[in-house]
Amino acid sequence: MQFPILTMLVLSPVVGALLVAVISKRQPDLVKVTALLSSVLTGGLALWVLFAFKSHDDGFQFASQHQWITTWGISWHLGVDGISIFMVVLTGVLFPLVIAGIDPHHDHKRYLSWMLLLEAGVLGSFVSLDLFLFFVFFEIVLVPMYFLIGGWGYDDRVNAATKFFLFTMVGSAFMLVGIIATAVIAKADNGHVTFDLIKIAESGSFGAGTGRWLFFSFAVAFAVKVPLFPLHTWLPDAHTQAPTGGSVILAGVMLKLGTYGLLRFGVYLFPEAAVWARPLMLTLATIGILWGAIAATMQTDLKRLVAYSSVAHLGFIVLGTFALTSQAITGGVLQNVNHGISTGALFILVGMIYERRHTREISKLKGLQKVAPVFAGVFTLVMLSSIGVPGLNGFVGEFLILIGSFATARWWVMVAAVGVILAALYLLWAYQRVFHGEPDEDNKSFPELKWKEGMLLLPFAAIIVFAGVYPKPMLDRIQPAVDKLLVHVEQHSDWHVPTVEKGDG
Amino acid sequence: MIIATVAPTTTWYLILAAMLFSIGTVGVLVRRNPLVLFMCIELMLNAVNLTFVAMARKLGDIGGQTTVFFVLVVAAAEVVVGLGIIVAILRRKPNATTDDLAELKG
Amino acid sequence: MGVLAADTLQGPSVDWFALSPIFVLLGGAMVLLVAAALTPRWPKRWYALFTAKIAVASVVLCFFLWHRISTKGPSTLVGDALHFDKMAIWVTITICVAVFLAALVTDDYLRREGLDGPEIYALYMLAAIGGIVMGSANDLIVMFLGLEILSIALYVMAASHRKRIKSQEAGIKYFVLGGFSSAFFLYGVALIYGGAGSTNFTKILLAFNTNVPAQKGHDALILAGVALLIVGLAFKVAAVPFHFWAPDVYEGAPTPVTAFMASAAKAAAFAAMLRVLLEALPHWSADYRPVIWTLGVITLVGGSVMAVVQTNVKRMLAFSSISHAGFMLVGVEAAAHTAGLPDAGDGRSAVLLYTMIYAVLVIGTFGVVTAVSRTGDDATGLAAFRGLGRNRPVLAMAMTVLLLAQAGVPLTSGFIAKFGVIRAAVEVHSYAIAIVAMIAAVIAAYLYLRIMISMWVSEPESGDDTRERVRVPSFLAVALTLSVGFTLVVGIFPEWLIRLAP
Amino acid sequence: MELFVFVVAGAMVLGGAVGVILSKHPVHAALSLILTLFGVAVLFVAQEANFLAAVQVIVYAGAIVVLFLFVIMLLGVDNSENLRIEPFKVQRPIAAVVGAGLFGLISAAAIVARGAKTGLQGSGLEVTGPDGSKLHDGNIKALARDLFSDHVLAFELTSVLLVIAVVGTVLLARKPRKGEQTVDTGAGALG
Amino acid sequence: MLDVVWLIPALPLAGFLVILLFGRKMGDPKAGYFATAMVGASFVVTVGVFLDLMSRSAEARTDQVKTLFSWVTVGSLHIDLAFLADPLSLTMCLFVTGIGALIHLYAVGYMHGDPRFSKFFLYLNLFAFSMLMLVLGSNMLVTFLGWEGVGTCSYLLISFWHERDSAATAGKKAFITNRVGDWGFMMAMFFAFWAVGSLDYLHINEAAGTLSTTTATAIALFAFVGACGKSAQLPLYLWLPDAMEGPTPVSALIHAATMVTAGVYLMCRISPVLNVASSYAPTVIAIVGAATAFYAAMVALAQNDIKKVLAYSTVSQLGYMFLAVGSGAYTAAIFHMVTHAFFKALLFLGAGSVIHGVHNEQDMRRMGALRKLMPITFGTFIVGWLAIAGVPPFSGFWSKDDILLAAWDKSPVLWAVGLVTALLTAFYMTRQVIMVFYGEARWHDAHEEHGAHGDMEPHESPWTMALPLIVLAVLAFAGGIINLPFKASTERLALWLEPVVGVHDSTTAKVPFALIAVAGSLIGIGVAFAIYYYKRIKPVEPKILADAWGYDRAVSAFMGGPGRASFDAVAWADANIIDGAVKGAGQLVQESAGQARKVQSGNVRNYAAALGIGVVLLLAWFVVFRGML
Repeated sequence: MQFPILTMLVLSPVVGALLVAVISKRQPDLVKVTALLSSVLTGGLALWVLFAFKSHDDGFQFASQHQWITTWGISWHLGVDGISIFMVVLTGVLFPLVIAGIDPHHDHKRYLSWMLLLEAGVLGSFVSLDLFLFFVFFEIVLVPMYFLIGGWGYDDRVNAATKFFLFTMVGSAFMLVGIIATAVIAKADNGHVTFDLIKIAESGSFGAGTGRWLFFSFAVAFAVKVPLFPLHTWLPDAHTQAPTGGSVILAGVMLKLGTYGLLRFGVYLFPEAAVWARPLMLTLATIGILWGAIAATMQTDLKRLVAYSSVAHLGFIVLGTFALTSQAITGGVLQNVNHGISTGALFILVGMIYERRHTREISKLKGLQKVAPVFAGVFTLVMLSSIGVPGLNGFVGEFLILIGSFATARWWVMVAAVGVILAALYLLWAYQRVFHGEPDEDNKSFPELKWKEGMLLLPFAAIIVFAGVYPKPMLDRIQPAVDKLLVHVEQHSDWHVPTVEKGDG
Repeated sequence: MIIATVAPTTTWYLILAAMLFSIGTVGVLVRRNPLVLFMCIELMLNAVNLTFVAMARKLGDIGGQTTVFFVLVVAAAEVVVGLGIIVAILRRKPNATTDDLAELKG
Repeated sequence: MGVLAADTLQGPSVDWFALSPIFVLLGGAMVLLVAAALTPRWPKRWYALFTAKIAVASVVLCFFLWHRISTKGPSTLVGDALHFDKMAIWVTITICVAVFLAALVTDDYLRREGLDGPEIYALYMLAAIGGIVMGSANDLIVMFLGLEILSIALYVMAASHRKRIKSQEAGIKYFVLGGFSSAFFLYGVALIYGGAGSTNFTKILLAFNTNVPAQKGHDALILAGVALLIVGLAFKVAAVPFHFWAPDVYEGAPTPVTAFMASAAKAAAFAAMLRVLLEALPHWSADYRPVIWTLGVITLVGGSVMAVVQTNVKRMLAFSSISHAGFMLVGVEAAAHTAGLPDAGDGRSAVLLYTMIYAVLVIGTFGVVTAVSRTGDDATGLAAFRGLGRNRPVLAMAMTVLLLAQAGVPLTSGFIAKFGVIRAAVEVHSYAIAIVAMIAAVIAAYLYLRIMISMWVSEPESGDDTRERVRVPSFLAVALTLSVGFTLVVGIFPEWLIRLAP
Repeated sequence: MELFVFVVAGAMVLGGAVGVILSKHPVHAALSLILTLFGVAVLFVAQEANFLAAVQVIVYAGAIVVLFLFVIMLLGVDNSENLRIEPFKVQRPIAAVVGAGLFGLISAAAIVARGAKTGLQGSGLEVTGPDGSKLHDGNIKALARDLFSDHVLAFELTSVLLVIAVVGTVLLARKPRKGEQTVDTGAGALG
Repeated sequence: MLDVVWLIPALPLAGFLVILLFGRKMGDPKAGYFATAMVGASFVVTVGVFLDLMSRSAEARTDQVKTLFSWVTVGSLHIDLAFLADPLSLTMCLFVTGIGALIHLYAVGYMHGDPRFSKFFLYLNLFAFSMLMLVLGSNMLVTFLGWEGVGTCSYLLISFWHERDSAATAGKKAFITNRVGDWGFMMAMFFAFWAVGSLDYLHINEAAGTLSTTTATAIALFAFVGACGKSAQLPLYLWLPDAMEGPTPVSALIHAATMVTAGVYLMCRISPVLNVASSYAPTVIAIVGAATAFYAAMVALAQNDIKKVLAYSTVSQLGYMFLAVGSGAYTAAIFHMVTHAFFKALLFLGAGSVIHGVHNEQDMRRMGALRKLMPITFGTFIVGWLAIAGVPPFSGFWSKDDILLAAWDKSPVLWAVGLVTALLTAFYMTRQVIMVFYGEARWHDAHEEHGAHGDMEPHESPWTMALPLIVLAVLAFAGGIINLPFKASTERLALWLEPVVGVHDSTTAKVPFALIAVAGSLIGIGVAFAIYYYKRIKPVEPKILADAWGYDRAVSAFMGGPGRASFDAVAWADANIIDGAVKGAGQLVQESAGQARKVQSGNVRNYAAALGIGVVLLLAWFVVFRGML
């Protein structure tokens, strides 16, 4: 039997969390080392999966399927393909960095336990190939994140955490009903109830009306998670109040559950409905891009600003997803990773500013570049990546999304691309207010980037540059799965992915 | 003579029982003395008993009458326990009405 | 008119073994009462231990009975008065588990409160008999008696904390409203008896299988009876608008009793509801289904919404219990779609699964509340939970798991329960109520979050450190361990339980 | 003849019932209750339930109402209740609506369904002699037969009920031991 | 040599990386010399590649694509990181690396003593790399990489002295305004990919003939929007005058010689597409170019900041180039781009030398009479002046003449505008020369005002600054020889570029127009002398010109007023309407719960009443609705 690497991947953080929970509070170092080892092990497994992953293979790899709740047609079915592989890797990489590099300041034991459980949940979501299993993981991640925000966040953390939890749960409420309905209705095609994603998607033939309703129920949940305009207002609160580690994970991987879900469950399961819902989703995505950017511009809290920027960035990903062309979707999948890296790094940097100055108010910060040039340099790099300057990672995804979407969603693209201008506006303006100018009394003693902090940021910077210069290895692995998905969409709907005619005559 | 010719049918009894039951219900809603309140519940149970007996006759089935036995026992047990609770309360709060027992609310 | 011969009476045959769980409980109660009356005060914990053992014995017997039903098929007992089927055994097990856990939770509580004695334990066992009878009844009169046994025992227990006037207030409120509603139930029985000619489910079904009232309105008495039966049962399960007693009684009653009430009584009442609606009255399912639907919706919404503004944890959990009742009603509604059909659908087993899971869950939750309420059983405000995460992390963690389960978070039994009923509802295309249920679950989640916040996040306030320290006595610890363990095991490996659910 | 009995007994029943809910004094209410119970007993007789009529009088009038009166005397809660005052304005209108509604709806059901038949055959209200003759204790025998055959389980269950009643009263009536403080501060110090 | 074309951008990139890692260790001035050496080496390689290409036949010069690796490849979209070495790109490379190296050298002197000396060269090398990527890119995306890269470097360098708020603001403004243009560039790319299926210039230009007119027009005009941003044309020129906040070598390199010409380069690069576009497309470009040229020249008349004059002059000259592009005279545009690079870099460096000499004073009203004190600067500046004024035989004359000729072919009106602009150019440059180098020394007062200490006498710059001035002066003087219009064989640039941009046939007689142009220039110079030197005429410098017609202020006012208000409105709506709805839902639950709570009064009779109502409702449903109706 094949080594169940994905199962190991999901379970190793769980084991780590349990170990951490069991170790005595009086041995804080042991706690930390255990947590770190567990997350590094997980990260190692994730990288192993990446290296063993066969590029140009469009199917699910490392698939493993075990009986779970047979009575209800539910199985423990895991697998990765090009769409999920990099999310798995990103998760595997981000967590050790966050665990090693960001200090929660108190109750390390509990913090680390939650962190590891969160990792398991997120990984589980990305590798699940069973609707029920996916829902389990999708929903379970709320709990650790809730406690991380509630327990280690800032002043208004309780409200923010509650809002986060409930808001997301409302979405899930629809999805759960949708999932069950999908399985039940697909019974007619399968002969028996199954929650297996692939079986349902390949055999399920939903009537147009039914499929649209089901799609809607899924889309609501994912739209909240993404978050898509106008369901985004939990995000700024959650981000602002979350501890740095929480924010990094939230922006880095958790929001991606939404975009990933739209692709994997929305488009794959209900191609006809996805095509039908295109105008709506594209419009919301486009509004989100502009709305998020404009709202970001006017924020006075640096972290809130970054949070709103996520709304805008994820709008691009949704735009790409529903443009339904190879480039756009591939770009969207890639952008999931890129956004995770750059926004994650931005949150780390903002967290460092808060550590030093105990404020995130832009108006209270000034002239940091003069006193901390290296810090400012790193910030600049990350910022440029977030703005989408070519040569850095943020650009490739955004470009692919836009160029891919242009063929099928021209007018939306023309408007959405304005978001690129606005991205420069809000980030540069904030940068100017925070880093430029002559530092005032409070900011004069702003400490320079520390060695350890630098080590934390180094991997981010490396990925930012590498993925910007040479994204090909990633694209090669993503694209086959995306193309397969598109073929699936074409087979199950009247969608036709436009091919470029040489010269439009 | 009307009296001689018209025999009350089961329906009459049912309506009488319904009326008794309703009066009992109204009593529960308007009386504040817990003892009287219990009495009203007894009225309701009696209405049920009347219904059972009327039905038993109509159906020619002894089961309805048997049931009345059980209702009697239940009523007795209820009254015993109920009075026990009332005694316990009234010992601590003499002359309390049901309106006075409203500490648990919201 | 039937004429009976006056020969010697031939009583119905009694399958003693099939009734053994009831007899064990009854015998246990009698032994406890008599022995305790005749002997000096028993050593600490013996009463609880005895009760727990009785409950376990009952459960063990149930396993044998289950096996018997699996091999020989279901039957009825004592002159068609009781069902002997898997559902009956399931309910018996659920209630005995509730007795077992409640006894463990009660043990230290009674000593803490200076109320120690055998009576409460005896009442648990006797009430359990009532619950079991309700769940296995094949006759409305038997069901009514079961209901009364359970209810009267609960009235007494609710009022049993002699030192708390709140407890007595709870007792009298429960009693008055309970008496009121059982009068309605009984009236319903009478009307159905009048309309159908019998109180026996089998016969009722038979009566209308052969002679369906053809003329419009001829079944009016039965319909009125159904209405009143539903009132009685809805009262027992605390469905809106028959729920008003629940928060007051849950708050006032001694906490372990509340736990028992929320678990055993709810399980019994739902089992009874399923029996009545599905086995006796399937012909009227089109009539009562909209009612169950409406009750379900307003119960879900009402329970969740009203919980939001509470500050007393026991009250919160009371409203949450109302909301859970709404969920179970969703399952009942689903079951009603297939009432009387050969393919019974999943509604019934979903509800039964829910009752079992919820019973364990809620006793665990109230078990924690018992510990936190401290001497006097009055520290049940949210504030009493402040700092629990710091001072008693394991207890707080247990409470967290239980609350998450109540909220329906995956990998806990609560999720499986909710999934089951929602699935059943979706299978019969009751999408609207399924969505309402899920939204209500979100609203209800808010209150669980509030408790968790209190435990983990809220800073202790001045005076908090002078509070009595929360103790977790060993029996309570065992109960909580079992409860949390069950919650997680079923949450992660639910297959076996789902398979068992009849 | 039956009509006459019905009217008189019905008047007793209803008069007593109205008396229960309208008497200011609980003792008067209890006495009115006795009137109702007697009326019901009479109606039982009219409905061929002779034995039940006797039991009704003995158990209800003889035991239950006496118990009520006993408690009233014991606790001295015999102060009259001012029925003119109703603290909740909507309570009485609701009571009226509920009462009228209940009555109206159930009566309507009874009237509409008056012609309905059931497919079941009753077992008869009286046991006849071997020759089909009417026995003087036919009704009692029939009751007994039913009680110990079809309803034997229910009958046994009543014993459980009575045990509970006994245990319950023991538990409730037990006085707090010396030195025990009652916790009445409903404020809930930590609530 | 062609195979090592990748070395051209790689060398500055290597310089960037080395300085990034070791810059602080190298310090002042080693880092500067190192950076200069890298760009210089790049120049050498460029020359090598250039000679290699020269040696090939004309047909073989246009398709030399050297691929490094596949960059962004998804489905039908193949984008390689590849370089296109053709006459156009190499022409650009030559002057980018050549002038770049000179300016690097100059900066070693200019930036001496700055605390962030090495960082300056870090950015400068990065800029050189980006600019070369822009120029050499074989497809629009690589160009875009460079395009954004130079924009970023421009941002970093303008706000190099970021402690100064104005510098920081100017940097931000440059970046954001450029981004507006980038939007156009992206749209052009998208259209191109959509229509052609490729972003490679070779493919696009090859397929140009098959494009529909609409598509071609869209590509051309969107690209022009991008060009407007980068090359500071109306209405996006706003950022360039502000960009003078950066150190002067930056102004010379980025905002005069190289980066700002990228727009012109782009338009030439896709000239085949422009050729098949609707006829209004080039007309629009020509009009915008002419308008910008004229408008900026007007504004330059009244500027007192030595660098602002040159900045507006740059805008104006870029307008000239677009006039040429719009007129179809791509060679003329490139020609002027090259000569402009020579003389404008020279002028900026001269201005920098002056600023350096007078201790960071930029106001010309506080200069004067510097010709004796700064002879080299003066001498070279004069060359630059005559070149830009269009006095033969200085380089500017030849290139400007080419453009005017092409403009005449397009439309006499455009020609007239160009001519007037030439006159104005001559005028304001003369004004500048007089104010800086002639007249009385006004810098004494200035220094006294500043409470200066010690010897504040203006001084000549060190050799590192002087040498580039001299080299550039030679180029500015003689640069015209690359494309002399006497006969076909002397039009070397046109011949060289013909395979790429085609040839602009003109039958118009050249000489009369040349004479008119020269006359215009001389009139401008003469009038300026009359006003500023001889003071015969009172100078007319309306405020509105100094204020650039109030355009910048109007835009700022719009941004700060309605623009900001609308942004605020969105933020408000987000917090109050969208989040308000969320909060409202929460409150609704809370409030309805509060209401429901009142029913839960604690009174058992109320409960019974509620129960009773429930009973009646249920009964009514069953009996009335199900039983009777």
